[in-house]
Amino acid sequence: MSGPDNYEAASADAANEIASFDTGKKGIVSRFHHALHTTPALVPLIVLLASIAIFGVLLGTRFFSPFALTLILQQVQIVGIVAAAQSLVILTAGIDLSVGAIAVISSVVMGQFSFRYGVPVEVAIVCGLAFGTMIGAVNGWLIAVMKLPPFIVTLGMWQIVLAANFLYSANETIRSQDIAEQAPMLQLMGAKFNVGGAVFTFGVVFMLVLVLVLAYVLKHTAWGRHVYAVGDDPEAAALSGVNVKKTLISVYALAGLICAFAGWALIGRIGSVSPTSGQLLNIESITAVVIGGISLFGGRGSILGTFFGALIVGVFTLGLRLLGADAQWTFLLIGALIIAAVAVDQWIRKVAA
Amino acid sequence: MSGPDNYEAASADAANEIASFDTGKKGIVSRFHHALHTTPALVPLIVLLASIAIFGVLLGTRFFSPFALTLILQQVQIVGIVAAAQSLVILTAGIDLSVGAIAVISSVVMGQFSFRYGVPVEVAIVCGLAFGTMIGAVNGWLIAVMKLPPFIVTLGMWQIVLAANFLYSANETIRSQDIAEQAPMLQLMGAKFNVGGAVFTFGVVFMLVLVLVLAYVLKHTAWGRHVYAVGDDPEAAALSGVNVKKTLISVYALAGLICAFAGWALIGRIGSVSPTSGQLLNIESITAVVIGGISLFGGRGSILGTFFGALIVGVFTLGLRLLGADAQWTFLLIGALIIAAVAVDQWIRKVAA
Amino acid sequence: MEPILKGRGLVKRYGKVTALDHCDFDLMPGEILAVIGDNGAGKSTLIKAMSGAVTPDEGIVELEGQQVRFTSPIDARHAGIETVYQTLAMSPALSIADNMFMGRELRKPGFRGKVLRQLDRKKMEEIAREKLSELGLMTIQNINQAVETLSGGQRQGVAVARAAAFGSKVIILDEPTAALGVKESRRVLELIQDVKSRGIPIILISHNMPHVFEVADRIHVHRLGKRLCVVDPKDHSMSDAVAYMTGATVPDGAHAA
Amino acid sequence: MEPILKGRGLVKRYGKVTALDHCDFDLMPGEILAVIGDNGAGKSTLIKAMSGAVTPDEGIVELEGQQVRFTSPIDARHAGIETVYQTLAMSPALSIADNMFMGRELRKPGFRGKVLRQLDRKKMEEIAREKLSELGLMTIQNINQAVETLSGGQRQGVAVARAAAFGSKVIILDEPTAALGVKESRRVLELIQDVKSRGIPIILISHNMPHVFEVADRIHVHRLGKRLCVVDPKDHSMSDAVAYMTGATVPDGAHAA
Amino acid sequence: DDSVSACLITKTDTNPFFVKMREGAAAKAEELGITLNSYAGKVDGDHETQVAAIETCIANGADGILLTASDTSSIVPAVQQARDAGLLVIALDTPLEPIDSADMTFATDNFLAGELIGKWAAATLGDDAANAKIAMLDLAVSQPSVGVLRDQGFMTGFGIDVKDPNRWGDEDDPRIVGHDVTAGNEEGGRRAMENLLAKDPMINVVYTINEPAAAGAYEALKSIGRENDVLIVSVDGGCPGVQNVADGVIGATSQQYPLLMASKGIEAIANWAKDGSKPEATEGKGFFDTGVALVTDQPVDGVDSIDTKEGMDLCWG
Ligand SMILES: Nc1ncnc2c1ncn2[C@@H]1O[C@H](COP(=O)(O)OP(=O)(O)OP(=O)(O)O)[C@@H](O)[C@H]1O
Ligand SMILES: Nc1ncnc2c1ncn2[C@@H]1O[C@H](COP(=O)(O)OP(=O)(O)OP(=O)(O)O)[C@@H](O)[C@H]1O
Ligand SMILES: [Mg+2]
Ligand SMILES: [Mg+2]
Repeated sequence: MSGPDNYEAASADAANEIASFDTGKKGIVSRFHHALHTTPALVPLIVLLASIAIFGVLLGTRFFSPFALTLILQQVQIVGIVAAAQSLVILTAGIDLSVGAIAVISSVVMGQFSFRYGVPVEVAIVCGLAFGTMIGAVNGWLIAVMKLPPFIVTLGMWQIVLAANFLYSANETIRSQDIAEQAPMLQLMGAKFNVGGAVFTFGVVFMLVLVLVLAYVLKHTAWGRHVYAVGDDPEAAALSGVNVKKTLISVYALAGLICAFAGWALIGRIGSVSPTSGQLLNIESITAVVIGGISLFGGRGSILGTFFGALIVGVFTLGLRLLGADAQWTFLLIGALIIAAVAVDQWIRKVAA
Repeated sequence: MSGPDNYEAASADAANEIASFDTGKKGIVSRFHHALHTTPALVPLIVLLASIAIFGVLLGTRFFSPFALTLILQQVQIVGIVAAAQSLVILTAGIDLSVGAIAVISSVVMGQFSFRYGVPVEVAIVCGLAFGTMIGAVNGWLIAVMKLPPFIVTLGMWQIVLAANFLYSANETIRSQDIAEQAPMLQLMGAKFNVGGAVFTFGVVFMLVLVLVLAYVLKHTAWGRHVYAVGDDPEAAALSGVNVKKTLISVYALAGLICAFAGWALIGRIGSVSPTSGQLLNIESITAVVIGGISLFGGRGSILGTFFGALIVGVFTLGLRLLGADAQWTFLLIGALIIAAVAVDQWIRKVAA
Repeated sequence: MEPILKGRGLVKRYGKVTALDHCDFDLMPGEILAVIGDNGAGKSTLIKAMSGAVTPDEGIVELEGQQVRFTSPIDARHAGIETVYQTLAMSPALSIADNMFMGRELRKPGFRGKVLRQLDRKKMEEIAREKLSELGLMTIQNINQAVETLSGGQRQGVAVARAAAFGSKVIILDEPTAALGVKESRRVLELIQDVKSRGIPIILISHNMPHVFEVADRIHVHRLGKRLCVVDPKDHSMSDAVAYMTGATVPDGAHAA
Repeated sequence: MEPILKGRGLVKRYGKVTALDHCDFDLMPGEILAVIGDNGAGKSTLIKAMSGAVTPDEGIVELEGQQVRFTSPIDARHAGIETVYQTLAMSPALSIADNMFMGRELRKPGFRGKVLRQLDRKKMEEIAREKLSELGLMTIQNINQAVETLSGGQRQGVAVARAAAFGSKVIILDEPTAALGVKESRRVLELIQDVKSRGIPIILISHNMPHVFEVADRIHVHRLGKRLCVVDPKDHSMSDAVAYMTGATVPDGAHAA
Repeated sequence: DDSVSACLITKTDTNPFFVKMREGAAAKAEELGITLNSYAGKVDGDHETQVAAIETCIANGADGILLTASDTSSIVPAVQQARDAGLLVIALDTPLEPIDSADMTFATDNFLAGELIGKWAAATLGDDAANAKIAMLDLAVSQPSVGVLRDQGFMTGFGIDVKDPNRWGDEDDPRIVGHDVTAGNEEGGRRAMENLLAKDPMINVVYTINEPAAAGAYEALKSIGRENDVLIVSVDGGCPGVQNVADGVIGATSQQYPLLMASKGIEAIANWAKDGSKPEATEGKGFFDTGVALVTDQPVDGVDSIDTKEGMDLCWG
């Protein structure tokens, strides 16, 4: 009975222009700002390059040798792989404290299946990978379906898995020499090759490939977008059609699988299968993730950032040791530098905003 | 020129009733539901009482003796005090990984000031408390003013403080016998008194009083409301007139002070001043907080819940030890029980919703 | 004619608060049904119960005569019900295009899409831009902006564009023009007419009486958690509707159900 | 007469997006100034710049002839400027009363208030209840409900009640009636008149032209990040205003500033 | 009741050394019909858990406690509380401070263990010892006493001035390239070795806190092809460690006997429960020395040693 108030009709020939502002200072600076906004991993990359440059100046060729630089890659490979898994979890606003335990028990399963039960080594490796995935899936199920907080679930799982690891392995190490003789494939990730003086291992290559693949998946597939959406606002994601449960379970299961690969890489790195390794991997991986700029509240950040974050810690650690800081002072300085790295990161973002 | 559309006038004699629903099942059940909604600490309390009952049945008087029950209080006192500090921080959506380190360095400062510099013991204690507060304030400043993520700031601070602690104390323990002779006040918190067969220490009393005072402050003062508001949505809090920076700095500084008290209580509990104690306090306090039902995303939960959370862990630990579970099995079971406690909590809330 | 979407005896309690109190609901095929009522009357809760976002404590929901039990909005979407929630349901950190295609992303054709499962960003952005232009939201300067950087009205426009683009059986709009400007509101009303002309029925919750009376075929008046009455905008004035919904007048034959 | 609140040459950029582009602004003592404009025109950004919620990149703000530089909304509040933001700025988990008194809590009298610093919950709840009743928001069943459990409109009502209760020099309302029902909107308009009669000037952002023309003394038309013109509702029709703000017509004498 | 019960409290339950100690105690306890409850800290240095464990043993009415203390002086009041409650407390492996806080100590001399490998390394290098380049792979930055004793013992044996014998890291002998911490596992061993190699690639002597750390250090050396011209010494005498000595990974290791400590301890508690008698100390020492032996296949003059075959017979896991 009542039509629209006719004043609304006045909007019919509305103009369609949008505010085009005289952006003033164009050129490099503005383009750099834009890059910072669209590529969040750029900031940790800058911090990384700066720290390499500083240590390079301070230490000269002792630091800038192919040996030292590839050494950093080898030292961060395990943390780097685990931090990739941690990134996925933290992007969903979760946290995984059980990453280190999963990596270690997977390596123990690989080793014990080969040596205790005489399973062919390929099968043993697959069993280890499957086992890690399974633990991750259980985490995911408890979090997504039972709606328990990730911190508690993975804290409990950490203790359970670690204790199970010690009970199952009876704390026994499988020696490097025995592995090299009977099941060399377990050490595959430690195999070396040379590229123009620099030494790489398969483990390092695996880490690099993993990071690139995950970066692709997160950016260019629907699953990746869902991971961000779930971390950003799980309720909104559910209302807008994301299967939040499935996404969460798949993220934790995949994290478990990646950790199991880290366990395999661990065998390659230390030669032996040792149930006592990897105890600090959870805190180290979270550190790398946060230095890399991923928000602990989920939904923001990129996996490349995590990779740079892991490298930043690696560069600091080796650089300080080379500068002659003793163990306790190194420990102290790394603490300070972690804060400084994030402060610089924040500062760059602010200046660029 | 144009008045209001007259249809709006029809709302002038609007009725003012509100939906009054026939609530159906009244009485105990509904009143219990209501209590659960208004008192979030009730759920961990139920879990606590249930676990005491179970261990009581399994262990009989070995568990239900005044000695054993007050032993639990003594065993959780340090974690309980530190968890109270952690609760404040987590309510602001932060996290403090440096709590244990602050407690230990404060106790070392108290001890070294008395013994190395011959400062009167009362002054030394005040210095220790001030030192803890200062570290907390630095944390708060970095987080509130420099806008760095709490996880990273306190992770870095943890390493810095712990290393400084080892360097400053030269890893030396001040022996209990010496303290009892020369500065007995350092052990004050360990002083025991008897109430009808049950043994209490000043440290335990301090913990109880602290929890009650903080519960009052959080609920009944403006500052307490601001802590919740900042944790809930810092931007909204700022827009609606809360001084977010001041609130955050005061929270971290207060947390530092409470941790310093925990350091004093630590001297009372172990008798000596030992720079290597308290290494697991950060993870243990966070566990207590989360089992107690405070959300890691801030703004929700109560400090009484934290206290019950700490007691739940204490009951499980003592109960399992008394049952004779060996160390790895105890860890494994505690891991499982942490998950189970939170699952029960979640289930009660769901049934009650 | 049978209702396409029907609710009977729906009840939803939140602790002591009663949001739905044995509420009935009918949406006929091809119609625009407006739902009006005071703040807090339970309108949003009603449509959430119909679209799977909350599970009612009691009562049944029927779609095309079949009883359905949606346990999540995804179920409802698969059944062809598309909803714009009052809270908008967007991921703030993601871009406009990402949000529009959330849960139904387009993949590149061929190997890259099938095997590498690569998203077709260009196509999604194109479609998003097109849908927003239809709504006159070209004041959005950059289609890759994160949703959190949009103004209140721009956000709402994106949500409406999403629902209109994908709804196949029922489209539910909870206060779609609340934050919109005059021009944008008009475009949404046009869009609603447009969707209706495609034969898709629409549920429209709104506090804007002129808009409601302009587009609605029937008006469901909601009060204190239940349907008070259904009025025909051709037989009743805006004043009547406002009087009913605020409780100033009791409609004839309103059974105090 | 000197403006009580004045902005000159305000600029705010968000990366590539320009929200304010050398914008001017004047609020006269005792008046109701409406700000209208398209979605995304920069209205919210303008009032945020005036109330300390964002710091403009360029330009100056003057309050009562004195240049001020608010670095936070608290500064503005201390200067007597009270704002209802479009996002409402409430702590979802806290109660209605807690939110209304956030940052200016009442303490109990005597020892309990001075020494124990105990809050006077009863009094705060009473006042909150009273203010909400004035707005006709008695459909809120429980004053201790967490804000997150309120319906969209109820939340907005609480925010408006808060600003009206505490503003002393300037009250800024960013789309205060967007989610409100007919009855509640009317109460807000009455409240605005009421506040004005107390001599306090008001800035009202709204897309509802009838409301704007009902209450405003002057209308600031905002377009593409700047003030296009200021019109007098007595000299211009709603159609004129809509045409100006959407860019359909260019107002006479509008300097393309 | 008249059944005898005992407690075993170890530093951690992750180090094979303590696992074997527990197995030894369990076997002996079963043989003597004693109930054994065992407890352990979560990590090295977890003192609080040990105190709680002692309290639990008192509450449980145990007859005696076997204890490897994490914090040797802080634990004393708790030990005193147990002794006051009538329990026999025996320190295993690590003496308390003061040593007579416990009723008896069954231990290896960790300083002596370090000294043996130090002497062996110096003798093996002969004249080159004067310009050796030594990497020290220690346990943790908190400098727990076992780590300090072994480290300082090694230096003393090698002929280096240790300065303050209560802490490592304060020496100024240029032969020490540096200290790094390993957490006593392979991973830490490898990382620490790499760090020190980056500092000075010409390192030719490596002291390690234990055999897993030695295995890790070996991997680091192998990766740059220097595994054959570096001397690695270690302490512990676990079976994989002795096997590594036989395989040439480790040059020499000092072997300890945790099983012996544990079974002696259980016997002592059994006797205490039976007739209240306490065990006697080894002559001339404040504690019952369970012995230490140098295991190597390259014996040197002036240092007693056993070969790996004998070492394998005596090894503990
Ligand atoms: N999650 C919740 N928890 C508790 N109470 C709730 C919850 N959601 C809604 N309510 C209550 O249910 C009632 C109905 O809310 P609803 O959002 O359906 O109202 P509405 O009719 O959509 O109002 P509006 O027009 O303001 O959007 C309100 O009183 C509200 O406080
Ligand atoms: N934090 C931010 N980051 C980036 N861009 C922003 C941000 N806030 C606002 N903008 C942009 O600034 C422009 C003006 O936004 P503003 O919220 O001021 O509009 P408005 O006039 O209030 O619109 P509405 O009527 O829809 O509320 C919009 O294009 C918006 O996308
Ligand atoms: Mg609603
Ligand atoms: Mg706005």
